[in-house]
Amino acid sequence: MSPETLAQLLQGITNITWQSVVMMLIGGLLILLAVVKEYEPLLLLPIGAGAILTNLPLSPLVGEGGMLSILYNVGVSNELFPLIIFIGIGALTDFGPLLENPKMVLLGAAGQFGIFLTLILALLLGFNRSEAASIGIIGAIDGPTSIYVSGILAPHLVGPITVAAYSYMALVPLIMPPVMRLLTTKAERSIKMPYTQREISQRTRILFPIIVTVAVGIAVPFATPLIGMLMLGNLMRESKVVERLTHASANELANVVTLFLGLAIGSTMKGVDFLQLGTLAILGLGLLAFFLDTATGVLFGKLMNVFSGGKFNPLIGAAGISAFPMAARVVQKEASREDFSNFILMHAMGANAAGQVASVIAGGVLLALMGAG
Amino acid sequence: MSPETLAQLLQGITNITWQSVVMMLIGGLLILLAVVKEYEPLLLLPIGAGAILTNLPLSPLVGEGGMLSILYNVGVSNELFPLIIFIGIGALTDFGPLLENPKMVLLGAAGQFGIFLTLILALLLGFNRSEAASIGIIGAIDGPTSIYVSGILAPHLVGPITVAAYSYMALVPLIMPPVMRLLTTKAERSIKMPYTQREISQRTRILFPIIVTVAVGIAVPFATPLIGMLMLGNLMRESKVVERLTHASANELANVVTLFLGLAIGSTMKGVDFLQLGTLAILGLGLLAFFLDTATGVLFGKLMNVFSGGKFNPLIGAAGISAFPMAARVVQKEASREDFSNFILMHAMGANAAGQVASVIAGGVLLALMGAG
Amino acid sequence: MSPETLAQLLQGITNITWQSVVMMLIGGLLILLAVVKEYEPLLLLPIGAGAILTNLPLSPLVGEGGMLSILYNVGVSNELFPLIIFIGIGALTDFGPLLENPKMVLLGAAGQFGIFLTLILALLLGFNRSEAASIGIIGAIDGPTSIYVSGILAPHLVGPITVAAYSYMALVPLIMPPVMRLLTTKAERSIKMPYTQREISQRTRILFPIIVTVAVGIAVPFATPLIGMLMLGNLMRESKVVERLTHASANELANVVTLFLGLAIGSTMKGVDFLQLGTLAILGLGLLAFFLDTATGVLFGKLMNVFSGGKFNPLIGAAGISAFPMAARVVQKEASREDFSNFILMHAMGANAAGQVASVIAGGVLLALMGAG
Amino acid sequence: MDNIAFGLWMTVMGMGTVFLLLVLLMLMLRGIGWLDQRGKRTPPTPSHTAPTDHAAGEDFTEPEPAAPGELTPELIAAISIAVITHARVRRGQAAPAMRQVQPGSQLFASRWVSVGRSYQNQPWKAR
Amino acid sequence: MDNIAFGLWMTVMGMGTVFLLLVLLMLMLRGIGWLDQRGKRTPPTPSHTAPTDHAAGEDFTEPEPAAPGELTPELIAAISIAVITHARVRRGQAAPAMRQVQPGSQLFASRWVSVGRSYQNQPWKAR
Amino acid sequence: MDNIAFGLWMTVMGMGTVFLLLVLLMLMLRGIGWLDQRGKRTPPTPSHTAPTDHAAGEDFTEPEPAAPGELTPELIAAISIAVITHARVRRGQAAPAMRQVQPGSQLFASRWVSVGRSYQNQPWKAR
Ligand code: NA
Ligand code: NA
Ligand code: NA
Repeated sequence: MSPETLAQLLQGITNITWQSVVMMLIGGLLILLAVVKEYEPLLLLPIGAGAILTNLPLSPLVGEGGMLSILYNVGVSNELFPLIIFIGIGALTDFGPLLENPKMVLLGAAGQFGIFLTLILALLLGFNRSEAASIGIIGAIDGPTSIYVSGILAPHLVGPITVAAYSYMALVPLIMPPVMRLLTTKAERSIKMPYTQREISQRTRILFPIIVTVAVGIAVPFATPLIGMLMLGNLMRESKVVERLTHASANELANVVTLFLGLAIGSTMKGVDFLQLGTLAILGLGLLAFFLDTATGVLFGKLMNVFSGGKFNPLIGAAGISAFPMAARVVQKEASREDFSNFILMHAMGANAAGQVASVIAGGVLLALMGAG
Repeated sequence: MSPETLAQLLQGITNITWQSVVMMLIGGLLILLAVVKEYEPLLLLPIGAGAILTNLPLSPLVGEGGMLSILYNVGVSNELFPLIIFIGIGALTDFGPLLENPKMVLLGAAGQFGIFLTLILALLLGFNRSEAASIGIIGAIDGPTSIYVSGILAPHLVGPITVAAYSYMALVPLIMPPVMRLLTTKAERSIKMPYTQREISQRTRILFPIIVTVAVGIAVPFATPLIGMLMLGNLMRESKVVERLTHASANELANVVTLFLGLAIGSTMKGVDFLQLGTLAILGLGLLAFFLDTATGVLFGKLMNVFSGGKFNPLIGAAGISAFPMAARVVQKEASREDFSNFILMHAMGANAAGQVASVIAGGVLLALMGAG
Repeated sequence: MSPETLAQLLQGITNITWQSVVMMLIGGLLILLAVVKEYEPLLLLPIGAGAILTNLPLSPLVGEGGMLSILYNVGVSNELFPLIIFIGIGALTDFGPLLENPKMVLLGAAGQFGIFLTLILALLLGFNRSEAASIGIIGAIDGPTSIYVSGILAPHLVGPITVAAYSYMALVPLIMPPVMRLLTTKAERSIKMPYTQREISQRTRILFPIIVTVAVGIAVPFATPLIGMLMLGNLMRESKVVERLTHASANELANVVTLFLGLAIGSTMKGVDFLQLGTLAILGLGLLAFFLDTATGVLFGKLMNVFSGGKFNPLIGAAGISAFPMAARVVQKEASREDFSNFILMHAMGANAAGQVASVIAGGVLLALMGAG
Repeated sequence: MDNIAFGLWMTVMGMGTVFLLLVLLMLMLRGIGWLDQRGKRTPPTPSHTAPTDHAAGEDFTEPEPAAPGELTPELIAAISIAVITHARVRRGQAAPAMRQVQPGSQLFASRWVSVGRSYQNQPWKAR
Repeated sequence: MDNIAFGLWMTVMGMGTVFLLLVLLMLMLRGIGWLDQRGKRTPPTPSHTAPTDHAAGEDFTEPEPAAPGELTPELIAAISIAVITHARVRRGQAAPAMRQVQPGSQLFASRWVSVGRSYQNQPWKAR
Repeated sequence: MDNIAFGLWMTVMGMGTVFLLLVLLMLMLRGIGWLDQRGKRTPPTPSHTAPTDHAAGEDFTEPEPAAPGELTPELIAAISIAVITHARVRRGQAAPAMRQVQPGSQLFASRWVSVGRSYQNQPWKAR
C-alpha cells in the first residue's frame, strides 16, 4: 500500500483536533441534558447532534453542498425558521389571561431590563456593539427572538447565544426562585389576589392580534416579522375557521422546522470558532441576563404593590420575563410554597403572555436602535 | 435627542401612505369575510394577513430577504405551490360521477366560454394581450389554475386575480341562481333525470388519470403541469396502495402550502401597485366572467335538452363551470327549490368534475395560444 | 389557419419520439407493478408518474423552471432527500436484535461483497470507474444509499440505478430463496438456534447511535452524512423525549420527501438518455449484485457454522444484505419451510440491521476510495 | 466611556420605547374591553343571515337559553358545549356541512348523495 | 380592431380545442366503460397469485357472496365492508402484513417476534 | 487489465475496511453490553432527583414490584405497562405535566387553572 493511500484512508483520524473532540463532548452533554434531564429536548437534542456531526473530522455535512449548511442557508441565515416557529407558538398561545387583565401588560415590559443591562456589561467586556446587542437579546428569554435578532446582528454568535438561551430557559425553575425569595418578604409572597374571570368575546380575541400587529408594526417596523408571525398564528387560532392551517402550523410544520433549526444551529458550533473565551463570556452574561430580568420584574412588581396599596403580589412581576409558560408556573409554585391555597397563576399567565409580546417588541426595538434589519 | 434619532424612531409613522392604509383595510376586510362569512377562509385569511403585513410601513417582510418575498420566490414565481395544491385536490376528488356518465364531459367545456368572452372585454378596456388572458382565466373558476396561468402571463396581476377568483368562488351560491333562473323556465328546472349507478371498476379509476394526463399532455403540452399534478393526486388516491402519500398530499402538504401560498399572494398586494383603476376593472371583469360562464353553461344545457328530447335538466349545465364542488350543490339546491323530490346532484357532480378538468385544459390551451409557457 | 398556427397547435403530436413512447410505457409498467403487485409502491408509483410526465412531448415540467427539475435540484442533486429519508428510517428501526447479539454485526459485512464484485464486472463491460462504482452500489440493497452514492459519483445514472435498486428490493422474496437453497443443505437450513432475550437498557440504546456515528464518522468521513442521519433518527427514537420530532421525521416529513424524491428520480428518466444499452447492462448487473450479495452472505453464514461447531444456521447470513426488513422475513420463511417450528427471525433481524449499517458504511467507503465526496 | 454612554442611551431609548408601546397596548386592550362590555349590555340583533346557514360569526360564548321550560340550566349548558364542540370538530375536519366550501372535497357531496338516492328511489312528494 | 380579431381568434381556437379534447376524452371514457362491461361479462380467472398474499389488485367493489348458507346478504355486506375498511386502514398505516415491504418498518417483525417467541418456548411440532 | 487491478484493489480495500469497522463495532457493542450487565449487578442509587419529577431517565424495562401484598405479578405488570404507555402518550403530546416545558403550550396551565380556580372558590387551609 502506498503512503498516499494510507494517508487517504487515515485522513479521518489525522484530522481530529482537540477542539473537535471537545465540541463532540459538548454535543454529547447537550444530548445528555435533553435525554436525562429533559431540558428543552426538542431543541437541545438536535443542536447536540448537529454539533457532533459538524465536528466530526472532514465532515461532509458542513461546507459547500453539505446538508447542515444547506439547512442553515435555507432557514437560519434568512431568518425563515424562527419566524415559522413563531407562527406555531402564536397558534398555541392563549392570550385570554392578558385580555382579562390588561394592566399585566406593564409587567411584560419590566422583564426586559436584563436585555439592556447585559448589553452594557457585554460592551464593558470588549464585545463590539452588534455583538453586545446580540448577547443582550438572550435576556428576551425567548428562543426564536434570540435566534432572529442575533442572526441579523451577529451571525457568528448564533450558536452560543441559542445554546445559552435554550439551556437557561430549561433551568428557569432553578434560576428564578432564589432571586424571587431574596427580593420579597414572606408577607409579600403570601398576598392573595382575587381573580374575577371576565368573558372575552371572540371579536376581542380576533381583533387583538390584528391591532397588536398594526400598532407594533407602525411603531417599530423592525419588529414586524417577529410580532407579525406570532400574531398571525394567534389570529388563525382564534378565528376558528382555519383549523387545518392552525393545526399544521402548530404541529407538522413546527416539528419539521424545529428539527431542521436545531441541526442548523448545531452546525454553527464549529470547534475553532466556538471554543474561545468569548463563548464562555456569552454563557456567563446570558445567565446574568436571566437573573437581571427576574430581579427587575420582581422589583416592578413591588412598585405595583405600592401603587395598589399592598394588594398586588410582587412575585407576579417575575412572570413578565417571558420564558412562556414556565415562568408563570414557577411563580405559582413560589406562591404555593408560602400559602398552599394561594392561586395567582392566572395573573402570572397574563404577565407571562405580556412578557412574550414584550420580548418580541424589545427584539424589534433593539434592531431599530442598531439601525440594522 | 438629535433630530436624526427622532426621525429614525418615527420612521414607521412618517412612512405611512394613504395607499398602505387602504390596503391594510382591504386586508382586514378579507379577514373579516373569511372569519365572519367563512368565505374560503383557508385562502382569504392568509391573503388578508399577507396584505396587512406587506403594507405596514417599511415592512421587512417584503423585499430582499423578507420572509414573504422568500415564500413568493420559492413557490409562486416558479408556480410550485399551485401545482402542489393540485396534487392535493386530485387526491381529494372522486371522478366517479363523471366516469359513470361520460357525456357530462361536454358540459365541462361549455362552462369555459366566460374565459374567452372576458378576455375580449379586457382587450377592449385596454389591457394588453397577456393581461387580458390572465384576467380571462378568472373565468376558469379554479383557484390554482388562475394563479398558475396569471403567474406566467402577468405576474404583476397575480394579487388582484387571485383575490377575485377566490372571493367570487365563495360567492357562487349568490352569483349563480339569478342567472340560472333568468335563462330557464320552471318546467325545465323541474325535469327529473333517472340516475342509474354504474359500477366503476378500480381498473377504470386507475386508468382514467393516466389516460387523461397522456392525452391532454400530448394535445396541449402547456397543460401538462396542471393536468399532470391533478391526475397524479387522483392516481395516488385511486391506486389505494400509497395512502401515506395520498394523505400527506391532501393534508399536511396541502395545509402548509396553502398557508404559504396565501401569504405570498398577499405580499403581492402592495398599495401603490394594487390601488389602480386596473384592479377595479379586474374585479369587475372577474365577476362578469362568473356570470358569463354560468350563462353559457345553462345555454349549453338547454341545447342538450333539445337534443335529448326534453329529458335533460338544463340547470346541470351550470355545474360545468367548475368551482368544485360548490357549483353542483347550488344546481341541486335550485332544482330542489322547484321540486323538493328532484335529485340531480349526481349528474351535476359529473358535470362539475368535468368542469374541473376542462378548466385545467382551458388554462393550458390559453398558455399555448399565447405562445408562453 | 396559417401553417404556423397549425404547426403550433400540433407541436405536441409532432414532438413525440419513439423513445418518449417507450419511456411512457415503462412508466406505466412501474405504476402497474406498484399498484397490482404492490412492489415498493411508495417509490415506484411516483417514479413511474415522473417518468410519464417527463417524457410527454415538450413537457414544461422538466427543464429550466420546470417543477420536476426544481424538485431534482432542491433535493436530489444536493443529496438532501435521501438523507432526510434516512432520518425517518432511523426513527423506525429497532436495533435491539443487533444489540442483543453483537456478533451478528459480521454478517452485515459479508452481505456487501456483491457491491465490489459487481463493480469489477461493470468495469469489464466498459463502464468508467465512477459509473462502475455507482452500479456496484446497487449491491448495497438500500434505496437511499444507492441514490446518495450514485448521485455523487454518476448523476446521469441515478435514474436506472434507483429503479433497479427499488425494483429488485421488491423482488427480494423471489431472488433470495433459490440462491439460499442452492448453497445450503436441508440439514443446515433446519439448524435451530436458541434465542435468549437479553435486556437492553435504554442507556445502551441511546449510546449505540452516538457511538456508531462517531466511530464511523472518524474512520470514514465520507460516510458521515449517511450514517449520521440514520443514527440521528434512531437517537431521537430511543431518547423517547422528542416524540414530536421522531413522529414527524418518520411520517409527515418522510411521506412528503418520498413523493418528491420519486417524482424527481422519475424526471431523470428522459427517453434519449435512458434508452441505451448501458441501462440494460445496469439492470442486469443490478440483479447480479443481489444474487452475489445473497450468495456471499450465505457462504459467510456457512463459515460461521463451521466455527460455531454446527450450531449456526447459515441461512441467517443471507439477512446481512440489508433490504431491511424484508430479507429477515425471507430467511425466516425459508427456515420455516424446512421445519415449521424453527424460529430464527430474531437472529435474522440482527443480521438484517447489521446489513443496514454495513450498507451505509460500504457506501461511505466506496466514496472514500473513489476520492469523491 | 463612549461605549457606556451608548449602552445607557440604548437602555433609556429601548426600555422607553418598550414601555411606551406596552402602555399604548394596555390602553387599547382597555378600549376593546370597554367596547365589549358595552356591546354586551345592548346585544345587537343577529344581522348575519348570509348564505352560511348557522356556523359563521356566531358568538360561542353565549348560547342563548332556548326553551327554558323543563331543562335545567346545567343541562342546557352541557348540550350547548356538546353542540359547539361538535361544530368545532366538524370545522376542524373542514366538513363542508359546516363550512361553505372546501375546495375539492367530496365529503359533503357523499352525504347529499346518500340522501338523494333514497329520494330518487322512493319518490315522496313534498307538495 | 386588431385586438378584437385576436380575441375572437382566441375564442374560436380556444373553445374549439377545449371541446375537441373533451369530446376525445368522452369517447375514451366510453371506450373504457365498454371494456369494463365486457370484462365483467367474462370475468377473467384470478391470475395474480404473486408473492403478495391477497391484497394486490383485488376488486374491492365486488365482494363475492362466500358461504350464503345462513348469512343474510346484509350481514355479508357488513362484514365485507368491515374487512375492506380494515385492510385499507392497515395499508394506510403501511403495515407490512398487508404490504409487501415498508422500508425500515419493524411493525411486521414485532408481530412475528411475538408469535415466534412463543413457538420457541413451547415447541409444537407441525410434522 | 488496469481496470481489473483497480477493481480488485477496490474489493480488497473496501471489504477490508468494512469488515474492520464492523469488527470494531462488534467489540464496542460487546463492551457496552458488558458495562450494562455490570451496571445491573450493582444498581446505582437513583441520583436524578432533578426538577423533573419522575419521567427522566427511568428504566422502562424494569418496573419494580411495588406492594406485592395482594396484587398478582400479572396485575402489577399490566398496571406498569398502562402507566408507562400513558406516560409515553403524554410525552408524545408534549404535555408539560410530563415534560418540563413545551414552548408556548397552555395545556399544562389549563389543568392548573381548573384546579386553582376551585381552590380560590373553596379556600381550604392546608396548614
Ligand atoms: Na423577555
Ligand atoms: Na371553469
Ligand atoms: Na447491503
